[in-house]
Amino acid sequence: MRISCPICGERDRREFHYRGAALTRPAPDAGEAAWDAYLHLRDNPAGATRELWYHETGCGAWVVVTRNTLTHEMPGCELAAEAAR
Amino acid sequence: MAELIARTPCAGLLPLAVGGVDLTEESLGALTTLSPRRGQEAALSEALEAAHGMAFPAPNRTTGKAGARAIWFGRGQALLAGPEPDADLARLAALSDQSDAWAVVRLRGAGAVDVLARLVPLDLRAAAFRRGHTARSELAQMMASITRLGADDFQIMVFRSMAATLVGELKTAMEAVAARG
Amino acid sequence: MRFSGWRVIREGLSGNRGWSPHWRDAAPRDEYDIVIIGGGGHGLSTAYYLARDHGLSNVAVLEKGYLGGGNVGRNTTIVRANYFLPGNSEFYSYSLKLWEGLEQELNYNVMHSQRGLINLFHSDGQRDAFARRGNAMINQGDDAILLDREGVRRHAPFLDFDNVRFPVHGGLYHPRGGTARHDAVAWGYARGADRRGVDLIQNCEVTGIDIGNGRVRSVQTTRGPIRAKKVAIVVAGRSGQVAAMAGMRLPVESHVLQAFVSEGLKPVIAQVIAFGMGHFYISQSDKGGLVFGGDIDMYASYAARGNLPAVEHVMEAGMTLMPMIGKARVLRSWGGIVDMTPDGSPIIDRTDTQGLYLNCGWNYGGFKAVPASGRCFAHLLATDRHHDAAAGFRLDRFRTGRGIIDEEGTGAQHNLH
Amino acid sequence: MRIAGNGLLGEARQVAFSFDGRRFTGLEGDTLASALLAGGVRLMGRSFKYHRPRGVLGAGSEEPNALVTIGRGAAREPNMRATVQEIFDGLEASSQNRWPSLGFDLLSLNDLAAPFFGAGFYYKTFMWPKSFWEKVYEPMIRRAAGLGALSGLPNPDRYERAFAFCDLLVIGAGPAGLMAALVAARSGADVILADEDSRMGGRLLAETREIGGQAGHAWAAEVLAELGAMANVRLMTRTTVVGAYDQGTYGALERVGHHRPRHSRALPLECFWRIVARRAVLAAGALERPVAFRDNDRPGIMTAGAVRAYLNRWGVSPGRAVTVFANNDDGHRTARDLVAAGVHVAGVIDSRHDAPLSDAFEVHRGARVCGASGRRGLESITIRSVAGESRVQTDCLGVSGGWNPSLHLSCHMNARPLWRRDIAAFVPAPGAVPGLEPAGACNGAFSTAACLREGAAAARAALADLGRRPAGFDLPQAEDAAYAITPLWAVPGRGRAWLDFQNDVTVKDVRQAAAENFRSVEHMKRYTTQGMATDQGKNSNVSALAVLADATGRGIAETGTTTFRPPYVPVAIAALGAGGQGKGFAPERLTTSHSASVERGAPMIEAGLWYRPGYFPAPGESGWRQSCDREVNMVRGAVGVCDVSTLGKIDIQGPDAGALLDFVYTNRFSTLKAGRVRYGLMLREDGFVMDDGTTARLGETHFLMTTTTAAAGEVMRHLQFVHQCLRPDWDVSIVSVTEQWAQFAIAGPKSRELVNGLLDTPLREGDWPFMACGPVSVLGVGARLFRISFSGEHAYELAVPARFGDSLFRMLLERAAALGGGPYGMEALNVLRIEKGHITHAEIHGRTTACDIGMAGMVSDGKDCIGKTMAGRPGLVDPGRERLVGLKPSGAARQLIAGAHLFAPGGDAVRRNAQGYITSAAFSPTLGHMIALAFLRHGPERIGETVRMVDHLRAIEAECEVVNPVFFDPEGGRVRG
Repeated sequence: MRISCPICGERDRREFHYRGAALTRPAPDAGEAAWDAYLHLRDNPAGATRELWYHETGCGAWVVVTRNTLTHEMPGCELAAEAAR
Repeated sequence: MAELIARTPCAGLLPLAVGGVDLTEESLGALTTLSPRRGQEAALSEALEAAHGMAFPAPNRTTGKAGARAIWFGRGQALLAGPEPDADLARLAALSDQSDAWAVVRLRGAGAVDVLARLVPLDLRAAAFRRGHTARSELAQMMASITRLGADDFQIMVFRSMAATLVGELKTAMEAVAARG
Repeated sequence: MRFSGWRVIREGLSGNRGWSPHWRDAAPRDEYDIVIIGGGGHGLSTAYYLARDHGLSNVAVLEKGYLGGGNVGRNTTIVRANYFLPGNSEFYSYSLKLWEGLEQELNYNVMHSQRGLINLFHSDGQRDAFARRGNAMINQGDDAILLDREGVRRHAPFLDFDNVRFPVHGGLYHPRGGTARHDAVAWGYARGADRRGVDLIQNCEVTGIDIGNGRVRSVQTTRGPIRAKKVAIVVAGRSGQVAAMAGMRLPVESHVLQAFVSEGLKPVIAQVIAFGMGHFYISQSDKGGLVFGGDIDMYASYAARGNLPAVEHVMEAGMTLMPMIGKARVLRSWGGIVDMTPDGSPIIDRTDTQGLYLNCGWNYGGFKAVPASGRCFAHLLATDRHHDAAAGFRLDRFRTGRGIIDEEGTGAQHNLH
Repeated sequence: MRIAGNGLLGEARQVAFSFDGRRFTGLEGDTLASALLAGGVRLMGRSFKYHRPRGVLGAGSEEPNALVTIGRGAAREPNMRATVQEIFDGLEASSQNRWPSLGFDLLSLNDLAAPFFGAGFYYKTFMWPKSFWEKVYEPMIRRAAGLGALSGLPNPDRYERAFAFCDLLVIGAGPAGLMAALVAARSGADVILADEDSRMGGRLLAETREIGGQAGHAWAAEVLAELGAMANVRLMTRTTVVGAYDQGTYGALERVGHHRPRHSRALPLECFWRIVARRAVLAAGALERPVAFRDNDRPGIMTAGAVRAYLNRWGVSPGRAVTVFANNDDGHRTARDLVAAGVHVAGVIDSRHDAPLSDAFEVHRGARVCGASGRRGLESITIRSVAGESRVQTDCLGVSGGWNPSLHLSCHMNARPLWRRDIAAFVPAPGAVPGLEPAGACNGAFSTAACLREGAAAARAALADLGRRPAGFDLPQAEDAAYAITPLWAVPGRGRAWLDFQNDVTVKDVRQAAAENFRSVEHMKRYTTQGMATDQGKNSNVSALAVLADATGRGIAETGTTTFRPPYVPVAIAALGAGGQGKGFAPERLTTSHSASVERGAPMIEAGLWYRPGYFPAPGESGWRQSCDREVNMVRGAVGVCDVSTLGKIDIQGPDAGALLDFVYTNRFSTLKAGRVRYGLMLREDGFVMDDGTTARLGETHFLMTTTTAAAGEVMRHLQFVHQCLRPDWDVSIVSVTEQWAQFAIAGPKSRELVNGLLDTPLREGDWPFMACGPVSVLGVGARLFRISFSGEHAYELAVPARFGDSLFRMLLERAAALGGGPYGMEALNVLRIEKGHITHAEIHGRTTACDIGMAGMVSDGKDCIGKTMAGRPGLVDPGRERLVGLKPSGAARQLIAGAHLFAPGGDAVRRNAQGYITSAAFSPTLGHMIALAFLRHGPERIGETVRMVDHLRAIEAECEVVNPVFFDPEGGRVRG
């Protein structure tokens, strides 16, 4: 498996650390349901998903990868810092 | 009066020559990571040019030359290798002294690419990874900075504490490449 | 037909022509009391115990592929009761007791082999953690023995004790741990359920769950709609999709876990051995193959196949731990889709929809749970009360923080295991 | 027997080897199988279940029968295919799965009991009495099962792994692969051509067909010479591509050393390649399948294509009177080639009524082989046709049931192959593996011309994808005969007809499985073990499927196939895990004081990837406890030195550095004054404790964070996550500086004296209060000094650039000795911190909250931080949780031990009564008794109560008093003084 880091180009998956679904952190007072959803509940799609990876032994960038969980195709990868803005 | 004695990371481990490949320890001088402050990327590059004669490197590239080189070192970061950083740079970037943090070795000779191909998951083909190119990657599970200095000439950096593992892994690969003839 | 050695001989003498189907191929009826979605180990055992313990046989098991084709048919077959946190302890202990009579119960040789399991530790800190675990096992009434280095050597002299990155300091020995023949477990329960009147329906995929007034009404399938008073979701890696048909989001992420088997070899590893530093576990099957695995690939996936970094890591762990297996060759690898929960422990619970029940979140350890999971889930389905042994597996524990069962201590949030 | 003038080995060197102790001579270029056949050996192995005598079935890696053990001692290799193993001088091969000998095997008694050993018999018996499974049945089964044996000794050989990159990977160097590689290479693409065989050419080496007017093998040699001279081509012989993975990654196994005597230990035996290819062409050819008939497993019965391979490539005829049994035209070529070589062909039996006739040999049209005799070597076959049954004397029967494309790699990403009725075989589904194009026989194109055509076309398609213009080329002329086949899977009749040779699965077994409702192909496979042998069904799956389809009244396409999964051929664990053996499993991290510690005899113990000294034995000390007690007393009484460089150090700089710290720590750091240090607690977002440590403010916008050794990497990742994903607007940089500094704790009443001896400007009384920090000069070297303490003593941590670490450590020890002090190790460090109630990851083990460790007050009210919201969940603030306390023995038993559980006094030590557990325990030389840290329900509310500690494992029980976890100097006078 190879991931196209926006900074380093295509790299082996072994350089990356996986975190999971790319979600927005709720406000501290968003309530129990919002926090439960952020931390625990997952769409867990069989298909396209947006998820966070960390180019740990590469450039150190957190990236948002668009990936298909059925085929492992990865049509997109952007810097998390830019995606978050 | 007593004096503290400096010891290099690979002291007692190198040099090493196997087959046509040499492995030596490099002393690059001062090593300083430069992390530009927000919005100061261009100014930092200019200041770096003015003070040390090289621009801030683009991702996966180096600037400068032997003795004074800026090596791209990860997202938003370069490693100034050689001179002590000009004090002016601190206005534009966070500076961290890393002069003692890295074991730096040089792998040279026909077969150097084959040796690295046993340890590093990088595309090292000449067209993809040219002289002056650099990469942050891993070498046998160790975070590494790898720079191509010539056709069969690479600079490899890993954390100082792993110097012995680095040399051990390279030596094994050098022997295996040499044994194939 | 009752199986026995005499039967095998009698049939052998008459050309093996008298064998009959182990289960019927039932056609779906319009309505059942209980519809179980998922014909894997947990679904089949649930069906079996519904009929056996509660006399409920107006039950259908709907399987989209073939029976036992999911994780029960693709795992490393380890059976153990060496958990230490309340919630898990009593459950796996109960499951192991059911295993210990399973052949006779099912009249099916599932080859449950209590060959012993050794968890190795490699530091004083790990020793203390395993001591806590071992004491918890004995508190629960199970067996555990703390071995020192020499104790481990007596069981497994082939481990590398001398020239290894993480030397073996000792191990926690669980004599009643072992393995079983995975497929036979699914088939044995299928045959048992079938004989008690349960309809096992293969090639029948559920495509929708109909809910009215907060109550489950029926399921839509590729073989037509089926009405049901109660619907049980037992679909492991597919839990997210099936629950979504009922409008639910679950604390579950599906991942791929690879496992490996080597070519057949003469007996060389007697027990099950687990390597604490390297996410590696191994046993040798009765056919002679080394059966082993490691950690999940660490990315969400439904592809049921993995990638090389995870493969290589497993093999490296094997090589550092027991370098005598180097010349064994990996014959086959496979990937299962495992339903990972935030705390690494399962869910057996009701849902907010009346009549809809959930059994999922078995992470990478569902095989050994099959007997107790089915029995406890059947109890919940039949009586609407949690079975004592599985009372901890609540769906709301993440929201409330009460009763989180985080054996690894890596966190009650996803992808920290 | 060797046929003079035949084959491609020419005037090869003679090579001496042995098989089961018998000496043989072969030719360089022989496989063990070809050399043994040349030497007249037909019996080479025994089957798995019935221990039936077996000879070679094929001529490739899919061989199910001729599995042997190579070598001896630790280097011995079980289950090597005689058909792949090349011979070399001194090669020692032996047969396996037989006792006492290959010729006479006692377990062949199983064969007589075969009626009782049918499909799945073991699921139906061996259940009584219950305890007999582990004691009697299973050991018996295990001993009988298995093929070869591991030596039981550590692997003595080197294996390696490597990465390679290319534009186009061509898998297989037969006509299709060669053509694809040639077209792509001439067009300038980087090409890797990988082939399993020791010599490239594929079937061109085994056939007598011509290409472009010259012998096929000569054409191959010409193409290979051209490719070999090109800089953009890498030829990888003896390299099997074993797996297709995501994004164009392929796994490949190269056999580097198996074919030569081992002169150099440095030479790897095998190399496992990770090949990253932008495009790939699968040109893996096809495998011939047998036909099932009674006793079709006799030694001497092999595939017709294998007979041609032995004849045309190795110049060996596997028999003197050869027969052929076919259902297609291809089998007839075997007879023609044999006749041309002067070998007697005793007849061709073709099941088709319209089979072509020949002048050179007798063709039995519309006939079938329905039996074979000759237990240890074929003697005759029985033929059945409309005319009745007849016997033919023959010592070798070549069977051709048609060809199965080697499409396995195309299934590695879950695609199912498609059934093609015209060739009675499965072919790869289009687009099965992204970027992989099948060509030639593996795609169902069986003529040489079609292979060349498809190879060229696949290369052109790949070039177009790569944006390269294909160079011009001419397709050479070659035979383009249609492939005519009428399927025949199994010859009906009495007796056993084998499908899976190695696992002894017969037609009857498959039919019985179907009768027992194992009708799904996966059920049948699992119930009968069909296709689960070392060939993974390459020789038998399609036939077994056809038998199952017939038994269940379905078509083959409807019945479906089982899944092919990696690896294509079995791969040694040592190759996949190369480098992991011994210390290679993980990098070793050494501190700068490592050598000095080792010189002093300190046992070095693993701490994460680091090594740290356990203790420093003094002369006359007999065990760790003695040393540890002395070191603790030394710190409490004088001064001790300990290397703490392994703790993570993270440089955090920028205008928003304070904001970042406030967000990741529960407590506030933005208010910390420059030149001061503060202890911080870090939570995971789920509200449980992640890590702790001190952070120093070095300047207005400059902080230095310290993490625990174990969590350094995790914390770095976490900080980057918080910055990049949650607060990218913050102007802050986060850089690890762990390795820049060698840092030493100097602890004890005489610590200032020791420090002052080294500082260029000594500290004065009142300077550097507790938790102060700043730059200092040590013997002219810029350093950092922190007044912090883990031991509870007046202490400092002195950090110098790592190059001076070794020197400073030695100097500190020398000067400490003069003050009655010295080094201390992890054991003493642990005792010191337990005495002070300081936590480590033994306590913050991932399941504890700030409240549990008595630090609820550290969660600042006035700000948000990671984990704060979820830490407020009801289950995390329940006072009934197990919370941190100290324990000391209060009864007669004085021993406390980590891992023990806690119960109310008098309560049974069972789960329902469990109230907590001990995380850390030690003998305190300071206090003169054992002390422990524990988690206890309602802990802090129970100070003064008595609890019962039970450790079943080590049979230790003690009454303990619940006490404050800070055992020593709870007021902290020493640390401040």
